[in-house]
Amino acid sequence: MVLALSPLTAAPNVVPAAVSDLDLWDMYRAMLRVRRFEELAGQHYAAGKVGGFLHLGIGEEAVCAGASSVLKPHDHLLTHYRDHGWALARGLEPDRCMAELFGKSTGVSGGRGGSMHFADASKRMWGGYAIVGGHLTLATGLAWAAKVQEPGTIACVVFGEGASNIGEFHEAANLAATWNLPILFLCENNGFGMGTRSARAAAVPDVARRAAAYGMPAWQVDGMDVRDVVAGTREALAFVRSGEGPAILEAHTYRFRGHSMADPELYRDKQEVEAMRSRDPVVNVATELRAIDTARVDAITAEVEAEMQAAVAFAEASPFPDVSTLEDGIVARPDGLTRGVR
Amino acid sequence: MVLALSPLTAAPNVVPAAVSDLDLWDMYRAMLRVRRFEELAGQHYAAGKVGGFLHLGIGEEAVCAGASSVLKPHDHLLTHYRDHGWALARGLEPDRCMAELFGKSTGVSGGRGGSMHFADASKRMWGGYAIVGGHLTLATGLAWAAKVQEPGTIACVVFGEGASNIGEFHEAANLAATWNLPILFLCENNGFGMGTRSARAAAVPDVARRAAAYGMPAWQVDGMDVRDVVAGTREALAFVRSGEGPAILEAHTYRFRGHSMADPELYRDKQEVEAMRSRDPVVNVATELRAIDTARVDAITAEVEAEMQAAVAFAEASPFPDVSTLEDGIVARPDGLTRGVR
Amino acid sequence: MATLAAPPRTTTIRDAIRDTLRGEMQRDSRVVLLGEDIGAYGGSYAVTRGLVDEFGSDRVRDTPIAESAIVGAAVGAAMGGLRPVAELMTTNFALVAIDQIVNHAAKLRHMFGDQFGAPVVIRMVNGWGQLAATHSQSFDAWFAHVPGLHVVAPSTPADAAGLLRNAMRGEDPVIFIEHSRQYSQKGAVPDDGHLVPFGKARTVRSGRDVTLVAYSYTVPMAEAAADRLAAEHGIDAEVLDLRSLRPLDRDALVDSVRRTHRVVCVEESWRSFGVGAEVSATLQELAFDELDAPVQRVAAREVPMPYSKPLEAACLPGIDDIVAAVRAQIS
Amino acid sequence: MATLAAPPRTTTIRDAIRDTLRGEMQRDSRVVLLGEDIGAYGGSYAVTRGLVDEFGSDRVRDTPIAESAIVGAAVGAAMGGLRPVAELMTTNFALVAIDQIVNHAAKLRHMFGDQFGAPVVIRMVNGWGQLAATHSQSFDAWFAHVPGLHVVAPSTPADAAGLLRNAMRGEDPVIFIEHSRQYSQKGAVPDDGHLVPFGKARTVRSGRDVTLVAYSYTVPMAEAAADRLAAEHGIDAEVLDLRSLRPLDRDALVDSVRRTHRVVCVEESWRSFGVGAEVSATLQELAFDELDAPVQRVAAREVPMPYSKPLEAACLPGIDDIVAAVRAQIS
Ligand SMILES: Cc1ncc(C[n+]2csc(CCOP(=O)(O)OP(=O)(O)O)c2C)c(N)n1
Ligand SMILES: Cc1ncc(C[n+]2csc(CCOP(=O)(O)OP(=O)(O)O)c2C)c(N)n1
Ligand SMILES: [Mg+2]
Ligand SMILES: [Mg+2]
Repeated sequence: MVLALSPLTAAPNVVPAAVSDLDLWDMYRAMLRVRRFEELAGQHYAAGKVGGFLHLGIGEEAVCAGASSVLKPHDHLLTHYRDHGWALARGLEPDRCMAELFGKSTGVSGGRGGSMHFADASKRMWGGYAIVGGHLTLATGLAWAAKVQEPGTIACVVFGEGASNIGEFHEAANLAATWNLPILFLCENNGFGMGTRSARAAAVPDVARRAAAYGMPAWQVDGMDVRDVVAGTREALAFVRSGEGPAILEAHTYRFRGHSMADPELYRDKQEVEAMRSRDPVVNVATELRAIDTARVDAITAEVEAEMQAAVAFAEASPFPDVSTLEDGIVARPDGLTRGVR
Repeated sequence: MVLALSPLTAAPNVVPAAVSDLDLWDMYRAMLRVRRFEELAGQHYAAGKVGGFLHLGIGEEAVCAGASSVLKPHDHLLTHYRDHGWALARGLEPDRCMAELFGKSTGVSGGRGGSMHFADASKRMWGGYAIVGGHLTLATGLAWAAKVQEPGTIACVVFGEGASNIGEFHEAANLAATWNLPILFLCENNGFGMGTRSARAAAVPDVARRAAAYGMPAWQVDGMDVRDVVAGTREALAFVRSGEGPAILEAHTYRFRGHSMADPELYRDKQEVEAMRSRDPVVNVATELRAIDTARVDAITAEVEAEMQAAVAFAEASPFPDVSTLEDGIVARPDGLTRGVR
Repeated sequence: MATLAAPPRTTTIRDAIRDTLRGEMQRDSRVVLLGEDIGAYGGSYAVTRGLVDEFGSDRVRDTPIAESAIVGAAVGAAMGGLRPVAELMTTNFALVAIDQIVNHAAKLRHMFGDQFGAPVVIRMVNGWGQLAATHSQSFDAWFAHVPGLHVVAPSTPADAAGLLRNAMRGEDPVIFIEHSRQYSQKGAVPDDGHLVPFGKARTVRSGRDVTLVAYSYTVPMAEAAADRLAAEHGIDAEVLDLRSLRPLDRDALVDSVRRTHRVVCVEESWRSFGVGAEVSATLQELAFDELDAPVQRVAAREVPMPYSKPLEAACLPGIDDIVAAVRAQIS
Repeated sequence: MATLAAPPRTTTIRDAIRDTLRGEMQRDSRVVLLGEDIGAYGGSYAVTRGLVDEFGSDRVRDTPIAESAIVGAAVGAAMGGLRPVAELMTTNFALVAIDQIVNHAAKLRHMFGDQFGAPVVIRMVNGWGQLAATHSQSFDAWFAHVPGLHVVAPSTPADAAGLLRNAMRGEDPVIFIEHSRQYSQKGAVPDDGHLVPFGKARTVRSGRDVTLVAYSYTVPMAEAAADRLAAEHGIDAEVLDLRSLRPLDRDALVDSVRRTHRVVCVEESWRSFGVGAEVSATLQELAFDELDAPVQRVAAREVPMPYSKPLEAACLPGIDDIVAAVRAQIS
């Protein structure tokens, strides 16, 4: 069920989710790729191959898979640190993503970024960012550049509901609305910021309901249902792309794992998580598709498995960055001149 | 006309402004004191006696005079840098306020603060602050302390509509609403942040309309009409004092002078200012009262004049702080121990 | 007549901090804690674990992700009579709150003519561990630049307890710097009244040949380097733990250099415009004729910290670097 | 064959900056300006006055009061292909945007493996004048601590033009520090192509007895002090204008001290952990044996700047202080 909220009053309307043309097989593959990538990442974290902070989005795959299928390749994309799914759905190679997790020189960010900082500028995936809220204003800048230089291109910025409470959200939303920028604020509302339930951190926990403070429309979707995500993204993006200004899309979702690998999960019951597992977006689509063609499900599953195992092998086989390169690429040139100038 | 906005939908209701018990004579005196203090401050700025940034609130006196009359002495008050009126209405001595402007040791802040930083902790006027928005979260802290230690006391924080666009406003409003703090966010909406008209800086220029994003109620009043201000403040404060949570009170007002003494006012027509002068809150009340008792108006006017001239004389006669005290009062003690401990 | 002090307990820095918070909360009902996930979650580094059960969620307050509001609310609450201790999870997030720290907390007392102050403790965690560029920083030298702040950084459980208690009982804002890799370090902690006043360095070990100036996580590094220098090179190094960066114990620095005539300063942030620069400048101002060799700085390479393990290791100062700096100085 | 350069014009720093902005905007349609009140109001210090009429409000954009968004949007726009110049009105307000500067602008290039950078110029104004504690600060040493940033501060119209042009044509974030009390200072400005690459100090005047290290507003102070030293005390002072704090021209510092053997560094911020500390540490690291006296720092008193005129004057470093520091060193 997609709810559309008026820019003036935040009053919701139910919008029919018209996605009859959606290829659910594609969606299954897209979601499964993310799921398996992350499960393997988690295993290799436990094995000491992956370090630092690792934030898995397991349970939330319908959001990145569904929304990304609606974005155009020329659209700008930025996400928070929970970025693996968005990177893969954007078309970043699993090999180079896994290599990034392993800290290898073949990684998407040359091993400099790690899990939280996947980027591929050639695909206009401008990166995952780890200061909560910080990338929201960067997105306004990208949207501004797009508006000036390439009408029709929009910026999509992904963040958690927890990030909507920091000042940066307010400044970004207000700037985008005042300047009428083509930007989709896409909120993955998984109900928690680390261990804090959204209602304990926000007086109005539904981020979509805050859009009216900026005169923006908003759409709310069930983020555990890829059809809903696609339907809502289509509506919201159509609005943004038309040049009428920014919008908020809020997907209610749930993470099955801890906030990061270090999370003791003292703040929620195991039962709550178990209950939510009945809504697993990957499992449920698989079940639905198996009823149509089991062999095809198995084939996709096997292909994805092979692809992800190959990514691990690639990451393992890749070299670490050479320590002599440590100080490369901090600034283009210390004297500030453009590269290549003498 | 007072508009009350619902915390859920921001839908406005007209509330009857029931202030039949208001003593307009008191209000006239209160507003005139502020007006004359500031006019004299401006003159002495031109004469080089007052330095730095001087922000006059001439035209906006109904807001501080009206709202302050509803506050209780035990309530906490913080304001932005346009603080003279609030300080005087709070009961700070004009002598010591003028001395502060002159940078004298007898000033309310010992000459350390100047125009932007009048404070008197004994009167719970916690100061004027000059980083736009910065004091809004301080106010949440004071409200929190009040809630814990002295139920019935509230915090009132005064800011401009321009400040509502900075992140700090969002963080303060959300924290106050989430923690259900007794705080009145009092916005002096004078239509400009420096030279920027509010609609060019905010997608939703009416700050009251943003209260719904925090589940707060809001009241909107005509800030050029002291009756309206009093009526709205009573409504809003009754809500806040009842412990139901924070609220926004937005007073639409206008400043007749430049943003500060340095403002060339390139951004607005002289005619616009002249037209607004017909709504001068001090002149209009004076006219109304003259119809009742001219002699009494004259008497008050003369008393206020004498009081303010005495303030200037006091400021002139006071000594500058001794340079030997420069490093006093930065921290209580360098070793961090409490004062008086040996 | 001497009072009988309770025998010191052995505990970790984490527990020393928690015990001090608990003790002060029991002693003074005005003490409140606030920060992200310090309650139900137990604190990112488990420092506050259990306190919410003991004192309730009114005194141990989870906040929204809004560091500026955390510090601002803490400062305002301090003005209003509470004694807040704010946790910023990591120092990196202090950047979004730094206006509240520098333009508000540090200013109030002086700017308003010493009418009131902001007795607030702002705890923040330095550290690293493949956390990449935005999560591996420290800004110790920045805070130490600002009048109106106290800046302290313990390296032992005893100092963690004593400095924190001093901070919580004081009248002004304190930046209390912890280190994520040091929480489990153990040591003896004196009884509950133990106070460590700010501005006094601690001589960790005495030596004749060179002074290693360190603080926070670099203190155990300096100690290890001193061991190596003694065992492998016959060099007798003194180790000085600054403990407090503002005020800085200039007397202790000068005293030590009068004896050793050589100094190596060890810090974890970028080398230029860091803590070592101030130590170096101070020493040559106050003890120019005592220095037999230039003060050496051992610090991080000037790179946004990379994620990849070998790169990160190359970025950070290590025991080898300290040993090499000392040997370069002495040979 | 030498090309004929246009003869230098005499202009103020304010006009030099405005002319450079205008010239680059004419040359490159990707250049955009943003900031509070830079359009209709004309800029707080009138630097951008008139540009909105010339280039329209799409290229000269007034913003809400939201410095973090100003810097964030500028950085994002730079990623997206524009060439933004952001104005922060005063350095004090950089504190609410410092996370965007340090954790975003400075990090992007390296953190994402050198795929893209943030070619953005962030103009901010230091200064004072009875503006009190929160409006009289500079944080030059802070910015200079951060890898990934260029930090420059001109003291003449020629350098203002040349450094700004270099900044606007470069590929990385530049902190461009102006000074409110220097806008009307006049000087010759070379033609429109004039570039001043970062990292090169400028010898303002040569001397034999002592080097005065300065930058921004302290350069004219140092020049005045050098005049006095020559006239009244027969001391021949060299004046070095750093111009760039990151990168710092360490070679020029060493070169100069090799000739003069004495250094006084003049800066306007608080003394501890400031720019002078780095200058001092650098010199004793790289030219220990050349120093005949400790490097002296002349800086502000460590006080939140008071409003009252005599107190403010006592806080700030002055020409007298420079003269006294030199004389103390030489006697
Ligand atoms: C400014 C800042 N404060 C705190 C943190 C620590 N932190 C990292 S993720 C996170 C929770 C974010 O929650 P949300 O935005 O809902 O995203 P989710 O993790 O649920 O996907 C916190 C508090 C941070 N990275 N940056
Ligand atoms: C963080 C910050 N940014 C910018 C400024 C400069 N400044 C001072 S007052 C002001 C305008 C504020 O407008 P508003 O909040 O509407 O209050 P008004 O002056 O109209 O009363 C600005 C931009 C500042 N002091 N602090
Ligand atoms: Mg979340
Ligand atoms: Mg205004």
